[in-house]
Amino acid sequence: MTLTLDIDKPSEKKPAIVQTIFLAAGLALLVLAPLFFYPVFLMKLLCFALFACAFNLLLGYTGLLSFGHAAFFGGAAYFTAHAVKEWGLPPELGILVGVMGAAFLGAIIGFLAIRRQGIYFAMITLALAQMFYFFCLQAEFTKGEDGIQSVPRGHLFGFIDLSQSTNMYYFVLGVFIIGVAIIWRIIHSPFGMILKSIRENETRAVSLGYSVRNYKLAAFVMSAALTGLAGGVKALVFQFATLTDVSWQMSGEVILMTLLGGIGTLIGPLFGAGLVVTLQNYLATSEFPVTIITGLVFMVCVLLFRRGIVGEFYNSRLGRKLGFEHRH
Amino acid sequence: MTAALKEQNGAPRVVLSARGLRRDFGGFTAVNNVNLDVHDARVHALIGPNGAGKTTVFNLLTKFLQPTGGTITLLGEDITRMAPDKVARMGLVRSFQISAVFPHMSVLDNVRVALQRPNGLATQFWKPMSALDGLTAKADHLIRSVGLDKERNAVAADLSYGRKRVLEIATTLALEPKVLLLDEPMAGMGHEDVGMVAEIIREVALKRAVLMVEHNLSVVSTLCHHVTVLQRGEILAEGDYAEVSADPRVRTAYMGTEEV
Amino acid sequence: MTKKLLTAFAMMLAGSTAALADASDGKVKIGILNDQSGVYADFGGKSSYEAALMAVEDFGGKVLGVPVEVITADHQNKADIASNIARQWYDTEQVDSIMELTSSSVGLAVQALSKEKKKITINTGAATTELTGKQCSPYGFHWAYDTHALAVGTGGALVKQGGDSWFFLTADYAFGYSLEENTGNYVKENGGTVVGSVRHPLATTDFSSFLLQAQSSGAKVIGLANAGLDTSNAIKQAAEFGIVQGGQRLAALLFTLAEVHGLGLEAAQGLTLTEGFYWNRNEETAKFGKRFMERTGKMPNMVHAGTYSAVLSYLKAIEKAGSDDGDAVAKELRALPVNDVFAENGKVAENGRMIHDMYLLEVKKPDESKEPWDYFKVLATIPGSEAFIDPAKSGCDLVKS
Amino acid sequence: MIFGIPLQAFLGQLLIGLINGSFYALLSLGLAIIFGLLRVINFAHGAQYMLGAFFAWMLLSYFGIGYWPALIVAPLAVGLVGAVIERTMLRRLYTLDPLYGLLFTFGLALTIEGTFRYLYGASGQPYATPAALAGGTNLGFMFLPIYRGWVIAFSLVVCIGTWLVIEKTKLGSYLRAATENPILVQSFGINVPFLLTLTYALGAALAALAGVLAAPIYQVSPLMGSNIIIVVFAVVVVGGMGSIMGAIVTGYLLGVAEGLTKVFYPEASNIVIFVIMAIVLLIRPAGLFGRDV
Repeated sequence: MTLTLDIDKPSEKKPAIVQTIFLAAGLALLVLAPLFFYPVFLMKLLCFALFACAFNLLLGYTGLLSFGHAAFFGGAAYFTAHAVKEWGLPPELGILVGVMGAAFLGAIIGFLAIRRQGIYFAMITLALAQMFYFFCLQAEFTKGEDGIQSVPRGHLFGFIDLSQSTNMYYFVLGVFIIGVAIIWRIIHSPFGMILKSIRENETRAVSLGYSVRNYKLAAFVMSAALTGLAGGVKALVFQFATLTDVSWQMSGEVILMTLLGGIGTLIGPLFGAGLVVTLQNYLATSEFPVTIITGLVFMVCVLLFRRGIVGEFYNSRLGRKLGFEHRH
Repeated sequence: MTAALKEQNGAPRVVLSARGLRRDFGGFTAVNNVNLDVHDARVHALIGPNGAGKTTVFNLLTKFLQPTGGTITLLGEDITRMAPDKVARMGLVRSFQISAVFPHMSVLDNVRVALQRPNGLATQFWKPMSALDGLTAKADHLIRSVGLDKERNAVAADLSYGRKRVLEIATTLALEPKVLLLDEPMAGMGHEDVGMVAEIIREVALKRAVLMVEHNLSVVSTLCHHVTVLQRGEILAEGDYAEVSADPRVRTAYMGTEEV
Repeated sequence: MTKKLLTAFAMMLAGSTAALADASDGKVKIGILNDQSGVYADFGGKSSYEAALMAVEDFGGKVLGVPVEVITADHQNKADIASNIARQWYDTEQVDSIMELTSSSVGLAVQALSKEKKKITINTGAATTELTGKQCSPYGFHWAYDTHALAVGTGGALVKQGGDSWFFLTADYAFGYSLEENTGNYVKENGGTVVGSVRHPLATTDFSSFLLQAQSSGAKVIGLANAGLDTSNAIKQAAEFGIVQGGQRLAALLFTLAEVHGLGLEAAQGLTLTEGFYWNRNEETAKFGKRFMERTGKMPNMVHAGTYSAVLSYLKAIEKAGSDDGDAVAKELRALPVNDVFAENGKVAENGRMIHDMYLLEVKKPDESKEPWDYFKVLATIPGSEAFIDPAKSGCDLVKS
Repeated sequence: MIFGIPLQAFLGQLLIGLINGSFYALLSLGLAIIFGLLRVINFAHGAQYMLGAFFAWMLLSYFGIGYWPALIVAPLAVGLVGAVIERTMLRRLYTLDPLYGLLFTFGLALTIEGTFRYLYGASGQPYATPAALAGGTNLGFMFLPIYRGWVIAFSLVVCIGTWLVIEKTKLGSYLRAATENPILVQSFGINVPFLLTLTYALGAALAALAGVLAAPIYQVSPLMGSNIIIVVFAVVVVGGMGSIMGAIVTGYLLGVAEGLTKVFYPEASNIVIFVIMAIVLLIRPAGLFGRDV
């Protein structure tokens, strides 16, 4: 699979200080952001950023293009919303339900989809996710077109009131950081190394005795579970779960975020998500329909800068100087 | 058959065998009725003109392709319907005609990918990369034994073609296979590499079976105990190098292409 | 807070009592939030914003001496976008009330949010009776129509005209079920029967198989318990299969002038439907329709006229209350009668439901239509008290029984 | 009676399934041709189908050009648009992973649909059945609108015609050869880049033809393409990309399967094709007509 553009984590021997500074500055920015920006907007951004990062675990680091990730995102939103609203679970357990549900869904869809490769894989995930969409449309617990509404945010660990938007923001930020840390750990683990080897040369990995299917399925389920984390949190932020989050347009959106930010870069999807979410927010109050812009950005990205924003930066002169140069 | 039985009682036993192997692509039969016995501690060469079906036979034996007919036995077990990765785990490991390395990984990591498989590290997604440190010594040993120590930290894609082939052999050996299938291991190599790789293969074959496709007939003549000649998907001749090269049909098949 | 107090103090000194009453931020801001690019874009769409502007102009552009501002946004028929915009409007744009809110999921989501924020919503675009039922809000109002009114209008009236056996084509989700159930009950109450129903998935393009079942059921009326594109497609294909010529009658349970225009009279003729407004009903409505037409290029349906009425009533309530505070305005909205181009003697019930007359309409044949947009014959007027659920039985806990 | 359904209703539903199958067949045929040669999954196929219908509508309402000329002009116009897109943009992606083609055409589909939605709204435009095909005929078991009968007949002719062109003519043999081995064909002196453009244009034109056929049946709406494309993807997965004939046959078969589901269990009619896809994947991952690669 050559979809990933050989962009990788910044090389390890180059100045780690620069990266530490960047990381610290980024964290500080996120901690202070609610002072300058509208918290709900920031929370939405973080949810989508985590979604895109989880998606990128599959596309960027395993080389699998899933066109059905909305099923996990929206599915988890439904599961969490239902668990919190109908069963009265506290938020942390509600999110856990969402994550487990998404992982389970990922296991089923993944099991079927990994039987084919490349384009077929993409089409099958798309079709299966669409099937899940129709399921959600008709299932009782999703409340059809209305969605599950007025989901209480509840109290985290029983005492932190999440209806306060500041509390909620730092909770979302915490989940985001944990999620990204998990992804980072997976990528930089012995398992991650095998994923990478599958991406680089699947046949060789098979000939070395790796049951490539199982690895792909494992990566698929992990990506689905982390996507579920993002979806579950989103349901609490907006206090509802709707069909929007399981529609195929949502699957397209997360691909766009990842592509725009930089496939196979850890923080690229964060930038991609930021841009897309901002764009949507801005265009919602303008005359121009958002789909045209989305479509055009897609085309331009694919034709002109497949590395994405962060990938292009890593590859630029400044990026190289700072030690972010990609390997080949 | 009797010969094979006798050998099984004596020193070199048959570890990999194919009976009546056949593969069709649409209406075209690429491999037809191939019987093959690969012996332990022997180097077995598979030669033949281009398009004779050598690589197809390799793909069939390693299960990357499903045979249309026939059976394959590995270490006494029928593997005709087995998945390729399972076959590899049983100890049948192959290299590829076009060098198969993980291009954006370092030489060290290429070898470590192979080394982690038998000890279960590969599934540990929660451990840091330093969990692999225990494998480094063994990896370095392998790298040194194939003469890649200078390139240890280089990225595989940066290696010359010949060096990539060497690296591929190193990763293959890292799995300590029982049967080694090498698809043109010497193709595109410089002279000194050819000598070194031949030496590695000779040493490796002391303890395991090697089946190789090779065009370099001088290598075949010095290295291989047994030669099978393939033409248009069928076996043309079999025997040791002297017998085979004396066969007039083989001479005809090779005439104009290579000096026998 | 201190700043607000200081401003209030300064204004008090200036002796401007009106301004004092509306001290919040020096203007009244109304948000028109609806679907301008999704499947309901033609239902209300951008024209609803235009209707709101007309109301503000007719009111004089100012209330309590401060300017009235109208802003609008497209929620693309997605409840999450709608909710996000609404939050942002309240939190950062000092919006005082949000109106239109097409589609039930959007309506419920924004009404729930507004309840939390103590802000007024007046819904003219969504159908669900939940808005003034179990999920009612002291700050939420439902203005133009609802599923019950549609059911009573189309269902009840048709039975009286002899359409006493029904077969339903129902969109397979909550909105469709509630339309089917409401209408079915009403048909039975009036002595009719429901011979069968078939549920079709949302956004079905091909209705032929369902229509075939409806055709062979022999029912006199085929009720279309769906909306938007689904209804248009079903009607179009019914014409193809000769259903109306075969003597069966089509009843679209949620269909408006805008969609009849999209479908064309050829396909839509003979269709029965219910709306809360028809521009060619009397002189006043025709005048309003033509003004609207000049600004938007199309005639208003009940959503547009309803939005006009809602904005007007909202401003009147502010004036009466002397403040734009949510509680005060909600109280006045419930107290004031509604008399304008949309509603005659309309009245807002305790549960937030604006009760007014509805009209049973039939789509004209192409040769009966005398001018562009002359599409309907008014078959009957349904009194508000019949059209809408008795507030005491609505399930809304705001109603003291 | 069959499974508790009167025979007449059963036959009627079978016929209706065949009509839907006609659209699936035409669309998956175009998709298969484009994929065969370009290795691109044309996500914009639904948008091109919609364009066909819209062009027919525009021809009628702006120029007064009716159905019959539109049946030729609209596919030609969409084919031309396709050719331009292939020449200027899609071409740059051939050397890359096929997934980029999918992503590019996905963006293209969004752009085209967004534009038409912006210009014409989402609710759809009416397009009358051509006078010559108006009305219907009573077949005894059902009232068959003549136009629907025409759709079945015409699409069958187009499908078989396309299949014949590809299997039996010289152009078709180049096409098949180029699919197998582009370099070989180039060395024979055939202009492969031109062949690629032609193929994409042909695929797009087939989609547009389906669109024109659909215009009198469904509302001409910017959303009509995105609704059908995912189902067609599933059809293609079920059929496998191996053969042109496979695409056609699977299209009709699944149309009928969907039609029958609408009788027995209408709630599942949206899902049935996906369920069939999942089952086929379990039993025959390469698809019903696909080659085991």
